[in-house]
Amino acid sequence: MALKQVQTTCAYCGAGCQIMFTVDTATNKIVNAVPAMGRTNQGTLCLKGHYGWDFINDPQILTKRITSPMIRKGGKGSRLEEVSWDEAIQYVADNLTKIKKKYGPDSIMCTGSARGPGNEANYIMQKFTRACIGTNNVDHCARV
Amino acid sequence: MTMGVHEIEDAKLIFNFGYNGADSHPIVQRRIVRAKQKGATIICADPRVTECARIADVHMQLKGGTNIALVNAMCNVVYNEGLVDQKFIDEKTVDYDAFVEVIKKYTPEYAETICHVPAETIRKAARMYAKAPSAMILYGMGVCQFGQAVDVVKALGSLALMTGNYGKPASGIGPVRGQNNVQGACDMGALPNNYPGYQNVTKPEIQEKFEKAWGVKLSNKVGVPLTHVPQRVLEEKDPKKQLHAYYIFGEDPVQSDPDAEEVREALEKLDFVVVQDIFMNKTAEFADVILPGTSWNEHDGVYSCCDRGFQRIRKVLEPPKGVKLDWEIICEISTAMGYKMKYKNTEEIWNELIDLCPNFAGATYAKLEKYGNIQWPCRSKDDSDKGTVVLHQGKFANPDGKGKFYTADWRPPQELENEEYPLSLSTVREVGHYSVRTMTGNCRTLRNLEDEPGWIQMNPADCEKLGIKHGDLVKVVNKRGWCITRCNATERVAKGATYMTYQWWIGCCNELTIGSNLDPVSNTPEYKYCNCRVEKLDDQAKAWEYVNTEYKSIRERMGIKMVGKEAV
Amino acid sequence: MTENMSCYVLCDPNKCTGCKACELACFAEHNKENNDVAYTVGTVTIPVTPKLYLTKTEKYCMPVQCKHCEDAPCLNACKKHAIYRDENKQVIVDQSKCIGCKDCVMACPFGAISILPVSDNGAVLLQKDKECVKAASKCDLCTGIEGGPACVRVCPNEALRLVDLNEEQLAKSIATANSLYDSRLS
Amino acid sequence: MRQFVKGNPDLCIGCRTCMIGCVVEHEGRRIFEIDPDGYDFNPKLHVVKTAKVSVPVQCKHCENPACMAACPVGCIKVINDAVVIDQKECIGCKSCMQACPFGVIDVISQVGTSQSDGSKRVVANKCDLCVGTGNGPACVRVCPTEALKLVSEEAMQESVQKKRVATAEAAKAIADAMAD
Repeated sequence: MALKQVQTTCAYCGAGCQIMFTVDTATNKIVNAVPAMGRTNQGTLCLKGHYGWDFINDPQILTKRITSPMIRKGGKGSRLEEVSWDEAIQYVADNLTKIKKKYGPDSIMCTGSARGPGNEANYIMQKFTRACIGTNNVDHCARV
Repeated sequence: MTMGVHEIEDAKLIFNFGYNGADSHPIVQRRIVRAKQKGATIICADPRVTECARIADVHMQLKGGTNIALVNAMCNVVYNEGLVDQKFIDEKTVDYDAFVEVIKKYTPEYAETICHVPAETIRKAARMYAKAPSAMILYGMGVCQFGQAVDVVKALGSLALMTGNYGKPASGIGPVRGQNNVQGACDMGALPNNYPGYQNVTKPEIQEKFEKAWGVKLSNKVGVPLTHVPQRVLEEKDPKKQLHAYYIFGEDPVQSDPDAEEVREALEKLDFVVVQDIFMNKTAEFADVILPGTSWNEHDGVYSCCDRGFQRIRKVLEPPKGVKLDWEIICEISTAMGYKMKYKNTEEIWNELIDLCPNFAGATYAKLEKYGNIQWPCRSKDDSDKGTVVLHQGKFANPDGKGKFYTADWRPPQELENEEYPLSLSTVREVGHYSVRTMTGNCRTLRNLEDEPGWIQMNPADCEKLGIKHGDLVKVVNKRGWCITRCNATERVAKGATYMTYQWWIGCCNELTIGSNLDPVSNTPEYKYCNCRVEKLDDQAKAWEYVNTEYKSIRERMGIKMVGKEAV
Repeated sequence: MTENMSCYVLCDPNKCTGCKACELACFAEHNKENNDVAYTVGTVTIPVTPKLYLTKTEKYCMPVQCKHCEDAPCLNACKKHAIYRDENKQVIVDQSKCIGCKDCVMACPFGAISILPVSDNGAVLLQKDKECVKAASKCDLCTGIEGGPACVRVCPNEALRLVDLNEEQLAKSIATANSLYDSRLS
Repeated sequence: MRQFVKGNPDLCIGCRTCMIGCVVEHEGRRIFEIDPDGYDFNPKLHVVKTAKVSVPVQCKHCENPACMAACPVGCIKVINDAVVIDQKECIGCKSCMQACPFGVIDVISQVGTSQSDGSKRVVANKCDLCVGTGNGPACVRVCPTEALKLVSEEAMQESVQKKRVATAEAAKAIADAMAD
């Protein structure tokens, strides 16, 4: 076992608790999670912080981790088919471009995410919406 | 929040309004408990006996949907009994007289008829709040998730203004933001009216700055709020305003948005739906394209916690084969559409954005490493600028530097109880599950602790009337939809009111919630009030069979192979 | 008028010398019949288990014992109903019902209860696993014993006395009335 | 005196981190690896919520345990001064559950066991103070608000002694007042 420790911020609420993960780099699995000393959490965690990490090993309990881009090639209602990243990116780009041309940029809506992705990904999403698509139609699930 | 989470435990008085930290942020509730242990006075306004209400010196158990009447009445007492901080009002605020005109009507006796809180209790709470050397207001979704929400926030702000409770340690007003990075998504401009750093899209000088930075012409038209999407798809007649494509990133509106049926209809009608997520979810079932991103623990970055604190997140594990970093996916699509975006890593993105946002400019990765947590505003890259704990010190962020008084008359919720649907229904939080539960529902012990079909919290007297016992399966129904869940008979809720948490597939309360009554400013739906009826299910065995079969079938749709797995 | 109140033994720490005569007398009095404990130490075959506890501070000492509270926290805390109030309003532990859960020890604000071994027939009682039986032990005012509390009787310095507030209160209130009458004249 | 874990309702926020901590401590970290249906989730303490109180409730480790006295097969034993149920010997007769005045004994079914008729074994379950783990009670360690405390014999005696000294001091004040 090759163990390393990484400190990060808990993703389960706005308290922003610091967690220290121990990882087995050989198997790429989390071994342990313990509270770290953060400004807000002072070495404490709640149940989600202590025990909310085993989803990451895709345990197939509630839903399956998505590990490949998928497209409904046969249109609405057809089966989702796994495709390559190149195909998926091009497919999205083509369709969005088509809709933008036909109905204008304000016919497209994008969301950021108040959950796992982080600030940089949100910045990129709103920049994409505003600079590439050309609309301010970007929002996120702040009101949930 | 205008203050820091760590300051809560040093408060002399905490006025906790519609905020249930014990279930939504246990580690913030910990500070409230510590404050109480250190001698703080606690006032709690909540229709339920929450953990905070339980330890409060005064608990105002108001009827749901009457928030502003209660706040106005407290302001009325403070005004009539001369408990105001006149010097603060004279020097640092505007619009006091207009505000007083509104609150005059809200005597505690009048408010009692609306809120069902005894007038003397309102007086007692108002006096306690006004006389405390410093007082902190914490509020949560119990304030925000109503058709009349922003009014209440402003009224609470006015209560703090009239007593001079700003700009000193352990004072002010704190919206304790729910999700881990809701503050961050707002900070980053994932909002229809703001660029990153709360810079308004309608201001020409701001538009010009971003056009220059991004090298492209930008729109100055405020965009569509998320909660308007179903209406813009299903009902909008003006072709220019109709939505045709929806790129959903790290969200599950079918589960989390009100009136699930309406959301499903909208997704079906849209020409093109992209879902970028880590797990299969109910929204992904309507996607034309699914793009697998990375999970928390698989990427680097920064989150903003509820008190404006930037903190690093770090890659703990290598992501599985086949997925891509979220920002990489978006950059590649953008590039394929002709607007080139390319970055080496999150730090490069971060550096671009903090240079565009004066309030974030000083919070470099190097400083985040060094200090661990930086509360914005942090304007200078110099090591000496460690951020700002308390906002509004000296002057307010308004253009004239003054605090603005405002309140409004009470408006009842849109959909009230009636003969057919005699109970009220409000959505609340489940402590062991996060959001739509695709992550925590896949965690073994958290699933063990609470699982389908969830609970509906009801007063024992209401249960008795219906002949149902704690633990019985019941049907909850109103004109928009229905679901099946378990009865949780508890004296912690008032007669006539019911409460459900929103992450269950079977006990899915968003089949019933109301999507049309949005706050006019924040566009937040009225998750906290609609009507419903609870029905007894005579054949419990059959009902359990329905729950188990349905659970199994949804899990199968979500890609779980049920072979060898026991039914729930 | 105040309810009829229970009595209790109170010590004057100014008189107490810490000789422990009270503890031994208490132990002997309660174990005379079942355990053959006489007044000399040589006859004792079982652990010494008093119902009052000599406590020393830096400056003085005294035995601490039950105040027979009117709203007794120990009685209210006991889930086994092993603590009851007798006909004289004294708070009594029925050791045969006690399971040694320690709730009464925690509840008592005076430290007047300890968990101690229980003996019978000259030997410590044993549980199934050979551990000795332990039970809450506290002052019962020597209820049913002739002559009243043994501790009061044996104290060489007359530091302990049985307090009957019903009588004292009456005497005090009469004295107050008298003094009011006297002061009226002046 | 035996030590025990005591919950403080003034500090408890009802989050039930202690209940998961208890299961993880007793099942071991394999819980995060194995099939989620491959183990039982049987906390040895339970958070009770009434209108006035939220607090975890668990075994007091009585000096003369009523459960032990009631057990007909002698499977409740004192190990390292903790009252512990030997679940391998338990016959699931529920006598201990009935005898316990605190309602802190559960009867649970055990995954991976079977009786002659094929049904799972059902046994008594209660707090064992995490005896044998060497880490002390997990519930105390994981509680985010420090609402659980291990009350040791020393702590208990110290607290009683403090109360006795305070009682003596009060008696001194009474004596002085009466002497005046």
